[in-house]
Amino acid sequence: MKLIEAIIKPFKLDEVKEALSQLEVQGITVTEVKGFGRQKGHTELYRGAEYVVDFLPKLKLEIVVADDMVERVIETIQNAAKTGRIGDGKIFVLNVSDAIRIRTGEKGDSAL
Amino acid sequence: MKLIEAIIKPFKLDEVKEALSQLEVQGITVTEVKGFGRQKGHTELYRGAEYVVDFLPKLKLEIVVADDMVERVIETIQNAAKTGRIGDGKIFVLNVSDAIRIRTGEKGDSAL
Amino acid sequence: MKLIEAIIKPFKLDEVKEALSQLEVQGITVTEVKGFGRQKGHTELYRGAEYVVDFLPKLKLEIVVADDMVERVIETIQNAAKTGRIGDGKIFVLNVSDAIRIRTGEKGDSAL
Amino acid sequence: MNFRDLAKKSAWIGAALPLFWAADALAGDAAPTLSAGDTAWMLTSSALVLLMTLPGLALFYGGLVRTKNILSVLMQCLISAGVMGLIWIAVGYSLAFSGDGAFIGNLDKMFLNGIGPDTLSGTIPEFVFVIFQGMFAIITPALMLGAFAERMRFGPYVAFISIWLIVVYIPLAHMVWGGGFIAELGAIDFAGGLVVHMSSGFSALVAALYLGARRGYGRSPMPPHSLPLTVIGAALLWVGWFGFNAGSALAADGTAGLAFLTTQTATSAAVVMWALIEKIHRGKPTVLGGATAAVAGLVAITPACASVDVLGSVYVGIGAAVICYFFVTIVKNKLGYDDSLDVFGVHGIGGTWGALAAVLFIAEVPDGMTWGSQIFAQIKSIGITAVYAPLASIIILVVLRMVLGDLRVSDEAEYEGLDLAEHSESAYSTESSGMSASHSGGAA
Amino acid sequence: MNFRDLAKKSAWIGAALPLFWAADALAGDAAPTLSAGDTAWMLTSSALVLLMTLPGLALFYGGLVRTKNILSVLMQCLISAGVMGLIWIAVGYSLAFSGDGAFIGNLDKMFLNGIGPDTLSGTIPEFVFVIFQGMFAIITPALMLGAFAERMRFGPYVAFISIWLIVVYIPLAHMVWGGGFIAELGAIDFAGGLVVHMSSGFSALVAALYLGARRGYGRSPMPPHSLPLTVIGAALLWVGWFGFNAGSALAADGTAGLAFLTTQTATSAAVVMWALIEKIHRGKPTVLGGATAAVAGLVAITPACASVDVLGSVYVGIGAAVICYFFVTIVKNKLGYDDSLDVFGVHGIGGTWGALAAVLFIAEVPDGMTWGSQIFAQIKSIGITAVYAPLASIIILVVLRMVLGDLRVSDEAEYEGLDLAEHSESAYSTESSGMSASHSGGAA
Amino acid sequence: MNFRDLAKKSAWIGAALPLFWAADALAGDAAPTLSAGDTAWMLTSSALVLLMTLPGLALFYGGLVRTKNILSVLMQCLISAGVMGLIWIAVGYSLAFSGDGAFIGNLDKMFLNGIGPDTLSGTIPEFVFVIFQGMFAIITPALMLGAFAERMRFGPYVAFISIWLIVVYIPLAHMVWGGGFIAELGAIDFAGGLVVHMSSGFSALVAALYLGARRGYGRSPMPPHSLPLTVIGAALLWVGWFGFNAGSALAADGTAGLAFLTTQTATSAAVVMWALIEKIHRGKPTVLGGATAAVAGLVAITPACASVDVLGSVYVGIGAAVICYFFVTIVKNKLGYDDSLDVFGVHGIGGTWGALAAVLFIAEVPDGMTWGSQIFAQIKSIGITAVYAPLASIIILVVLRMVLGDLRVSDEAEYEGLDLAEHSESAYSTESSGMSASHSGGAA
Ligand SMILES: Nc1ncnc2c1ncn2[C@@H]1O[C@H](COP(=O)(O)OP(=O)(O)O)[C@@H](O)[C@H]1O
Ligand SMILES: Nc1ncnc2c1ncn2[C@@H]1O[C@H](COP(=O)(O)OP(=O)(O)O)[C@@H](O)[C@H]1O
Ligand SMILES: Nc1ncnc2c1ncn2[C@@H]1O[C@H](COP(=O)(O)OP(=O)(O)O)[C@@H](O)[C@H]1O
Repeated sequence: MKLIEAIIKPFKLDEVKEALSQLEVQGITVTEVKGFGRQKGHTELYRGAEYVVDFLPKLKLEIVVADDMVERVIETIQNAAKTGRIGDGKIFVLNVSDAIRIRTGEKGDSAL
Repeated sequence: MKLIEAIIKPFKLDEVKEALSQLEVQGITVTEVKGFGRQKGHTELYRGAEYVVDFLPKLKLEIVVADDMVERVIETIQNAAKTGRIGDGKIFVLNVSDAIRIRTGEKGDSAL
Repeated sequence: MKLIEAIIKPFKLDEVKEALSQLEVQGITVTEVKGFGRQKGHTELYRGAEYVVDFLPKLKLEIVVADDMVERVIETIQNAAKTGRIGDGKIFVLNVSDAIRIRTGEKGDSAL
Repeated sequence: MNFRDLAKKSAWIGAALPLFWAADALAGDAAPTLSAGDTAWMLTSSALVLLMTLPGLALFYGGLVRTKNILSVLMQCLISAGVMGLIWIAVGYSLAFSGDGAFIGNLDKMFLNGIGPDTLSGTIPEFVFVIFQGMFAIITPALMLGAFAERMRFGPYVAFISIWLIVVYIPLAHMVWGGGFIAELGAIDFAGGLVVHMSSGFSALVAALYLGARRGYGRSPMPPHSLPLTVIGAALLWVGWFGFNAGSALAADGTAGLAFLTTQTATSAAVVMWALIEKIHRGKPTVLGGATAAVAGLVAITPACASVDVLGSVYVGIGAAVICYFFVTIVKNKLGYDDSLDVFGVHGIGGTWGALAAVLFIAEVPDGMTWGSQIFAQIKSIGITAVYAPLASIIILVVLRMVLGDLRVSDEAEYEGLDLAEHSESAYSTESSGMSASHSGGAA
Repeated sequence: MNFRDLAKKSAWIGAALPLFWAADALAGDAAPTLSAGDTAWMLTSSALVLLMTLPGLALFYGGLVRTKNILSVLMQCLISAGVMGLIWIAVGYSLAFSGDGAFIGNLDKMFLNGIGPDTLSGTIPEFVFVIFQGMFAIITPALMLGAFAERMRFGPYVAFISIWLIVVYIPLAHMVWGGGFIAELGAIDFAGGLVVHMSSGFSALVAALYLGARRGYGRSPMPPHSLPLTVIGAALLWVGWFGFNAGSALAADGTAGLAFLTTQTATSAAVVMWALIEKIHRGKPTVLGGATAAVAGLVAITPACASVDVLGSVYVGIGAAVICYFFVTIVKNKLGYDDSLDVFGVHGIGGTWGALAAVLFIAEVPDGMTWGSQIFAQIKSIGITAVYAPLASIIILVVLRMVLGDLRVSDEAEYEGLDLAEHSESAYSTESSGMSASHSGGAA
Repeated sequence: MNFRDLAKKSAWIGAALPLFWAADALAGDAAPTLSAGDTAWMLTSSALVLLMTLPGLALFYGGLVRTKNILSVLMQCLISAGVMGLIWIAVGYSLAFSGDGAFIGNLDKMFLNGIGPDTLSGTIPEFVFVIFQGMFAIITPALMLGAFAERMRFGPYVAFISIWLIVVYIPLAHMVWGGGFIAELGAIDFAGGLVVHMSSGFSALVAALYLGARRGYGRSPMPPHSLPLTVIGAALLWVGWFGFNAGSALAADGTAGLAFLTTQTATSAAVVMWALIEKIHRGKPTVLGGATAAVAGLVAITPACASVDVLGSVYVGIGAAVICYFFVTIVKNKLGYDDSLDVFGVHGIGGTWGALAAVLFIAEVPDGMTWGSQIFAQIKSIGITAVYAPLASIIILVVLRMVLGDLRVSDEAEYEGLDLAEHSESAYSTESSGMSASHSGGAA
């Protein structure tokens, strides 16, 4: 099992979710985050004081899938989230040693 | 050391925290997230337009514990967070290769 | 590649970001979280009812770096985020098996 | 209309200025003519009293509930302005202010029959009097919603306040202000301690008890989701209340000036006193305390604002802070009932205190009364209100329960929140709300 | 000024009270003197009409847009109060209310030339009349911004509303209220169904069409980011509208009382009716529906508030709910245009309905008119407005497009949000905003 | 009371309309009688001035601070309405408006001794004059809190504004409006450029300096946590200010009309000018700029609103934008002091400019004065205020420091936020707040 953590541009959420649904991904957990990266931020003005804002709003998607799904999920996210412009985000893959469904106590792949 | 990531229904936070305290878990980090899964969403209305909301508010708990605690923590969360209805959430277990306490620089299990 | 997850006091964000920039860390993802730990909470009053608030506002930083950077990044965060008072936070290190840059499809260290 | 006794009793000095035209008119003297000045003030006052409900009360209550229930509170206020507004012109005004019955008026002025732009009520157009009183009929039932907030179904709520207006509010308004039975007793209730605050406060209590506590009440905290909204609401209630109290003089004169001034000073005193109590009792004064104190002070001075002098008004405010603080922090917790937003503790208790204080600190006892007889009149009218309003309310609720089924939302709906369950809306939405345009609904 | 015909037509009863001084004055009788009562009400009304724009309309619209665009809405309202305020005193008032032209006035009163503190307009200082009308000139152009919200550049917006004020609003105000051509037709438009709501609603529609839909419209949901703000806005619009409508009597008299009352009852009726429709059509009444209904009811009663009686006003409100609901939920979705916040559906359509209803339910046909001829006058004036306003607007927009370039923000700016792109600000900021003080800007 | 000189000097035309009764009264002619129209306007104005503080100023300032401090700002406004309200009726009114002293009045009217509902002050009940002036006494000290926001302890704040009211505000009010020394100089200060804005602005500056800058000031950004709240606040200030300025005519007449009109036009001009400056200087007009400009324009026109004509008011507004922009963006950053919300830059500087501009652009020099002598009177009175207010303030602060200890919260409290540290409350709470009901507090 892997945890796929994808950081994407917020307005891409719908498309990514749509694409993943077709893969029969059963669950996604989404967090509002702020991202700092190569994409340059902007300047804000408050009564003549100028602030540089380096952190931009992003969404972080966490998806735990069985190992055999990993490649397809990554590819799908990449296609759906891509605009080709800087700041499109990253996908990180982490190993998950166990998963449990709280409702039933099921473990492993069947908990997803 | 393991990172236990639990996605639960928001109103269960208090109970879970209570139960974990009795296990002498020393720390919890909580994030407000939106979850998409088997639990079906609802419909919202805005001036006659109907939207389907698939993402439901959930809380994500992150708890890093020594290996020997893992089983007990999982069990405790599962018991406390369970309502038996769909959408109760998941628990994922990830491996943590190191932990550092910022204040003291302690490392490993003693940093928790 | 490692995922460094640092939980810090919110007002330290600027300093940590500054310090990491000098290390040429290319990206950071920040989440507003609530933390429960040794640092004691406070009491709130609402029309004479007293509530104990155990969860305190923290920021969670996620930084994925190549293995050779890990030590320096940890050290830098620790120095910048440290106040010496309880509640300064933790740093957890997790293994990342892969990274992909959505915009280009680059993989591995070059995706960071 | 029989304002005569009211006029004699409510004014600070023997020769009641504000309503003396009424006496004149009854005595067959020169008919009063339109006063543009009085009309200007009464138009303004009417707008101010609506401001109290929308957005004043809506925000005051809306900030205090949890995020998932704020819209239900706003909607309950909005619909009160809708439904009560219609009932008032259909039958309400007539039943309250037309006819000489001891308990209720008649239907001669249904749909404002016989009233035109040039019909006067005293020195103002009767239309203006109708709408000023109509704004009272809008806010009073809405005051109650705080007691059963976060759990009552919308439909039954609408039914409840509609029937309550007719069965509880209108008779009381007639008895006190329309020349009925309580007016005959000689009780002083200048702007509505009995009619507005006691009636709604005591009724709200029985409704809260009948509906039962919110799930988790007493175990899980239910802190206000937005104190800034609550403070905006309290501030707009404060501003609007000048229309409520000083507007009740029905003229722009010295009585209005007195009522305006005492309203301000009582509220100031309540805010200061509450902060002091909190400082002593809890170590720190709170903002929610300040906002609550302001409302408690305003409630308490309502019946008393034209019968006490400025020093008296300060005592009224101090008393309101002490008594209401004691109720909402000690008594409620002791008794354990779930009056969600303290409607009983603030309006019921504060209104009772105000009705008493109107005479306790009276500046000048009206002709034909002694201080003792006046106090006695107050106690009698307080007793009548404190019995009649809750009794009638519980009967309405029981009947509604039989006709409409559960008055309360299901447990799931309560957990999910009334905004979604009853109105299919969320108060706040962000880009991660994860909505998608549905097929049936189309674009928007 | 030629208020005579207006007066005759707008009052509920034959002998028009509110403006009879105008007739007197023209007839050469005793000059009217200052009425402090009328002046008090008109000062208050002027403040209330500003309250409608700031913060009323700003919040009503601001809550409905997405988080990233709320400041752009607030700024567009603020700047209207700035620029329109200046144009009004420079030339606007004079062009609208000085001179006898059929279509437009003259420049005799540029910069209020010749008016001093003791110049009267009827029974009030002319300064007060100037500012009361000026507040109308501030809100009317701002009403339009809802139609093209979330996509228009700030500079072109300012240019558009400035020219629109002079080319569309002022001629219409002159024609209807300044004694011009539509007044001669005998059309009834007491507080501005034609001049304010139809003119802005129809113009807004063409602007929305000309600018095109928001990116993603119809595919991605664009739910309101804060319904509580929208409800506060609607509530303050409601309260302020009493100044708008009852203030249009220009006196504190029976006509003002009538206008105040009908404004309230029509709005109550619209709120109740809309909730019923939603209940039947969708299963649940919504808060956004309630707020929209309130505005629709207020719009519809605006032209009619002094010509119908209280029962008539209820019909006006019910009709507004039915017709506007149908437009904003069915027709708009069918046709697929992106009138972001339903300016056309509420103001354009609601204003048209109101202008018709002002005579459909008229209490008393003015002297010299029959019901039929009066209806015919309404239809003609509706037709003129419905053609003139959008036609002039599209010409202005096309010319501006040629002179100023794209009226719309870039796609990137639209995605990023107008707050950042056009104003370099974010509405809400938290500790994780990750700002750093820049070198150039220094501290703050 | 000696309004005579004031009247002569503040009115636009020689024969001062608004207060001519005062002259009459002094001349021994027929005693003035109650004017319901004037009273109606003054009651309304009093409510409007409270609206400026609650919720106007509270929100304007509250939106500008960081999330963790908003409640402390709201509470500081609430408590001002409480404590100042009480001090005003106890001794304030009497010291300001009773007696002929050059610097301060007497205590004859302590607790409004001797005033009843039928006591008149000119054409309005004296009670109404008392409360109208009382609302000024509530807002003026609260204006200062913006300068030391986010760091002052609550207790010392209350002590400071209480003493400040008596030592600074009341003497100035007496000197300028109560017939004292500055009135004798002949200075024009119609609605309070000296008494209200300079006094608070200059005092606020020394308080900010004495307390020191916020931790991290100049290094960490401290952006407004909610600009929408700030805009609501600015909008309500704007609306309420009509009561402040036009209400200062103490009548519903031509002077009130003039003051209302110039208030609007100066503010419009300031908003437009500020946006232009920002566009040129920074490339984009901001919403915070718009809101700040509105307040700056309102401040500047306050002393001048009845002495300039409409064109003059436009210059006043333009000047306010230019000068205040320069102060809050350039001078403050250069000098590096931490006047958190720019009380000095807006009220201190804007008030000074307004007091000068009242004569620079004067429409008609009062009898017995030349333009030069009038300018000289202004400069003298500006100088007196600019020296007296800050001097007295610093003495009060030093003494308080000795008596009460640190006036500032601890570093930990400043970091944690004043809401928690001083009031044990959080402004906003969500389900992940992680509260639990404590044993001691019980349910709620
Ligand atoms: N090394 C990293 N660790 C964690 N998050 C990162 C890292 N690099 C980038 N991110 C996240 O990805 C987002 C996009 O990265 P950025 O460098 O701006 O553009 P791109 O993905 O096109 O290279 C950032 O805003 C940040 O949230
Ligand atoms: N594969 C997954 N990866 C990440 N998060 C998941 C996954 N499956 C479920 N979740 C999270 O768990 C929540 C509950 O899952 P759901 O399928 O609705 O019910 P249940 O847990 O009862 O099976 C979801 O809302 C989502 O946040
Ligand atoms: N075992 C843990 N797992 C996850 N998060 C933790 C853990 N322990 C602490 N934290 C996080 O770190 C924060 C600081 O921890 P705390 O115990 O208060 O102080 P310190 O870091 O000084 O020991 C907590 O608020 C919590 O967010």
